[in-house]
Amino acid sequence: MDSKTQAGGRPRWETEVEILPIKSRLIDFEHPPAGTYLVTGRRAQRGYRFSKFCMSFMKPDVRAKWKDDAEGYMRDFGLSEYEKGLIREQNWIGMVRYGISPFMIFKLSAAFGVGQNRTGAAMRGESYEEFMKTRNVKDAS
Amino acid sequence: MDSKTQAGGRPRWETEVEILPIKSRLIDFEHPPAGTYLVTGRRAQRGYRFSKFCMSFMKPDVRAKWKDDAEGYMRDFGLSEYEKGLIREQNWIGMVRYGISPFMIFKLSAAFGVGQNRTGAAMRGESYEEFMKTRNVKDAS
Amino acid sequence: MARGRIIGGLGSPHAPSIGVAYNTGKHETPAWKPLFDGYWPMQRWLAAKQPDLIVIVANDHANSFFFDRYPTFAMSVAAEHEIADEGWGKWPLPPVPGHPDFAWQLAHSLVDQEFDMAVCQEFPLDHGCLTPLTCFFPPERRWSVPVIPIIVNVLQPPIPSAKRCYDLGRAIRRTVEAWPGKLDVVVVGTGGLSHQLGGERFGFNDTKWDNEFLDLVETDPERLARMTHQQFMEKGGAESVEEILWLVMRGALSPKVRRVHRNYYLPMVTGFAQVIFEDLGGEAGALEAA
Amino acid sequence: MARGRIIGGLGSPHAPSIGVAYNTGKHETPAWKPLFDGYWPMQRWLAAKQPDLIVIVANDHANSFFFDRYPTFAMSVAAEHEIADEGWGKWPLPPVPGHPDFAWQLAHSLVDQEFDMAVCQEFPLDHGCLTPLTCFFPPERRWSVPVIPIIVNVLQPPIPSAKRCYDLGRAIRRTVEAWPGKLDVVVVGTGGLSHQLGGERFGFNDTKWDNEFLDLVETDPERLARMTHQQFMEKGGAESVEEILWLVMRGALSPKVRRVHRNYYLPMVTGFAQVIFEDLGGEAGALEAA
Ligand SMILES: [Fe+3]
Ligand SMILES: [Fe+3]
Repeated sequence: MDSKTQAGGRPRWETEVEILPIKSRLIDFEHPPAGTYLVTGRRAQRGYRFSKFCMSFMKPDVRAKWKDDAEGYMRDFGLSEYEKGLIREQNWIGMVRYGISPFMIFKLSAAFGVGQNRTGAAMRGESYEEFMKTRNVKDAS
Repeated sequence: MDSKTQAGGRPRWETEVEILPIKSRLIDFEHPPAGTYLVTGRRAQRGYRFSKFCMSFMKPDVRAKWKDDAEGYMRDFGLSEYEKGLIREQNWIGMVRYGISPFMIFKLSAAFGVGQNRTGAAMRGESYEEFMKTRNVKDAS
Repeated sequence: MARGRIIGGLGSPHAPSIGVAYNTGKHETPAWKPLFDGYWPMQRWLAAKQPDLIVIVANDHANSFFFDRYPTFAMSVAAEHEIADEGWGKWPLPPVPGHPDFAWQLAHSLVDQEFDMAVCQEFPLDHGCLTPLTCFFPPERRWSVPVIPIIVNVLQPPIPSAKRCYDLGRAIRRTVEAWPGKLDVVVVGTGGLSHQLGGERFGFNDTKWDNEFLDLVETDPERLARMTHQQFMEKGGAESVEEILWLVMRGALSPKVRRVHRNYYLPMVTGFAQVIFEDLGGEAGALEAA
Repeated sequence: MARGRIIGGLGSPHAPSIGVAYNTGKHETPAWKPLFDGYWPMQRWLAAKQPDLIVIVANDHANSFFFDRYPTFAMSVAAEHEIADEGWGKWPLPPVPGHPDFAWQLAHSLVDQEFDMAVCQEFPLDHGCLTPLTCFFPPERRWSVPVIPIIVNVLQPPIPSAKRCYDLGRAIRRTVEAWPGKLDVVVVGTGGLSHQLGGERFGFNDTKWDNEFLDLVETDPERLARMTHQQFMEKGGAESVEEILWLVMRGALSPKVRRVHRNYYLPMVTGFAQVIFEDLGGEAGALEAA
């Protein structure tokens, strides 16, 4: 069991706050704000290929290919099993913790027909309806 | 006759030193070194599409297309008549004055099978043999 | 002799939903009216002032750049800006004119002043610029003013400091004031106030802090310029770091400004604010002589 | 406790012809021998010093970037660098390892120190980096040392000042010295001395100035850092502006250095020079505390 995995073989970043070993006078990487995952350093490195995958959805032919054969597209892109799992489960918070910027995630969730606020509610572990109760106005986002 | 053309309808930059209206503490744009044409400002703007054309020669399929039908490729790229003329005449110094970086020109001259030093000799208005007489060693460049 | 001057600064959100709401005629619906009522004074102000140039400060949203090559500061010197396709078709807008002569001078002046800009000769605009520009002009006045976009990385750290952004604004002012000829310039800072779009803290807002920010950006921007990103994130959520874009605008203005407009609206996940600051003159310091 | 330190700086040309000559076994021909005799001491020095990291400063040659988006400073944080296809097939070299942990720290430290880097997560190397690296290592030692490439715009003005490049070197030194752990770093400045590749002045050289430059970069780099691009161009030809890349290397070194190698050769159109400077210690100034 290496330092990146925990009991059950799941990666630690799924359940623990991952501390990036970066020193900066602008960001205190030892004390990230709760529920916040900056995409930089090792996390950005880990998520790079997945981010590139998300970017590809800006191209109409990729969106068509995705509709046609999602599994085939993921395989051809060379995603890892772990990455494919995140996508199959629409595990948005898992993607955040893995190292994907929300701006990338929204390109992918759109391909599932899931809007930004629904994606965000799921990241919070709430239903969309629960989340919407906490908002001031429903129709302007 | 507008300010950019001279008698005979030729653009002024062909024969006059074009002064770029840029103020900088690093470069005296009013007094460019003789025989030197910095690619920036209006000159860079003018040469942008042509530069993009030169860049395209990095792709093998473009080089193949070029061998096959140079005129067709220039037309499809949307080059102006003036630009096509520079290329047909292999007018390297004309390209420099027009606004093309030597690093771009060498990508194009390579497609004509003309090496860097031959291209440069032509820019100087010399034959390759004349130019080589001024060099220390012939076989290392 | 006429020369360049900064006549004012505008602040605006840049969420794509806003541009879409305006493009699709939803701006009079109850949900959107409180926001768009904040744009009409800006449309009138721009129509009255008739600036010669808008310098608009926005961030990329992984549409113009990808992390293979992510610049800290970028700017466009293009003569014309295409409308970007962000993945769901282009907005129905004509290309946006640039101002290449001033833009190349600005690029040179900024690099001379030790700002390491990425200089862009071809630069389609995404909603970061298009949402504010769309709302600043009724359809028939698009595009009556040329635009120079400046892009600041707020997506992937390392992100430039608030101070660095403020100083970039000051450097822009010096360049405008050194321009030989009439050039009335409006600088636009864009972006939402409190918001967070990723993680369990998605949807975080703080209206009190948002209003404090609006006070400070008007009266004490140097205090904001001393803040760390950590502080911005803690107070306003991870994506509120983009408030540093407003500091570029504020840095370009006179030490004191006349605020002639301010609006705030928080419908859903992002604090939306609009301001108009009129410039009261005063130098940012002469450009070092050539 | 072990910590990072700069152990030395190397200077080398980066003309593609040199890399090709070595790759094709021409390094013993009479035309090339005087140049390659300058590389063998560098190979021995690197083999003896066994650095943990090479930071190599080069410029793009319109292979990695185009003028649609041209950065002033860029750096790679990639774990591995592919060999770029510059339009005539890839050089027969394995991918070059990076040092992502230090590179990300360097990116953060440089942006904290107000260097507005473009940060690159995917960055194939062209001859600007590959020519020196190829000549620094015999085939069997490629690649025994990880590499962080730093790219400086010298192709299309605005170009950063000589001073700015020198200061970038100093900022790199501060970051290395703040690194908690053993990290022996060699910084490489690349590029030709006098040369001009465009215009009627193609082929311009000045051997006397080239040798003066080599004196100054060793003993009085701050004098070079005060030079304008205009002065570089007039003295050494338009493309000699790339001597500012050597100033990044020199800025990373101690105020005084021990020169253990220097070679100069002008076969055709570019002044080729190689140097080894050993660091004599001394701080560039501590990094501001977090
Ligand atoms: Fe934004
Ligand atoms: Fe070079």
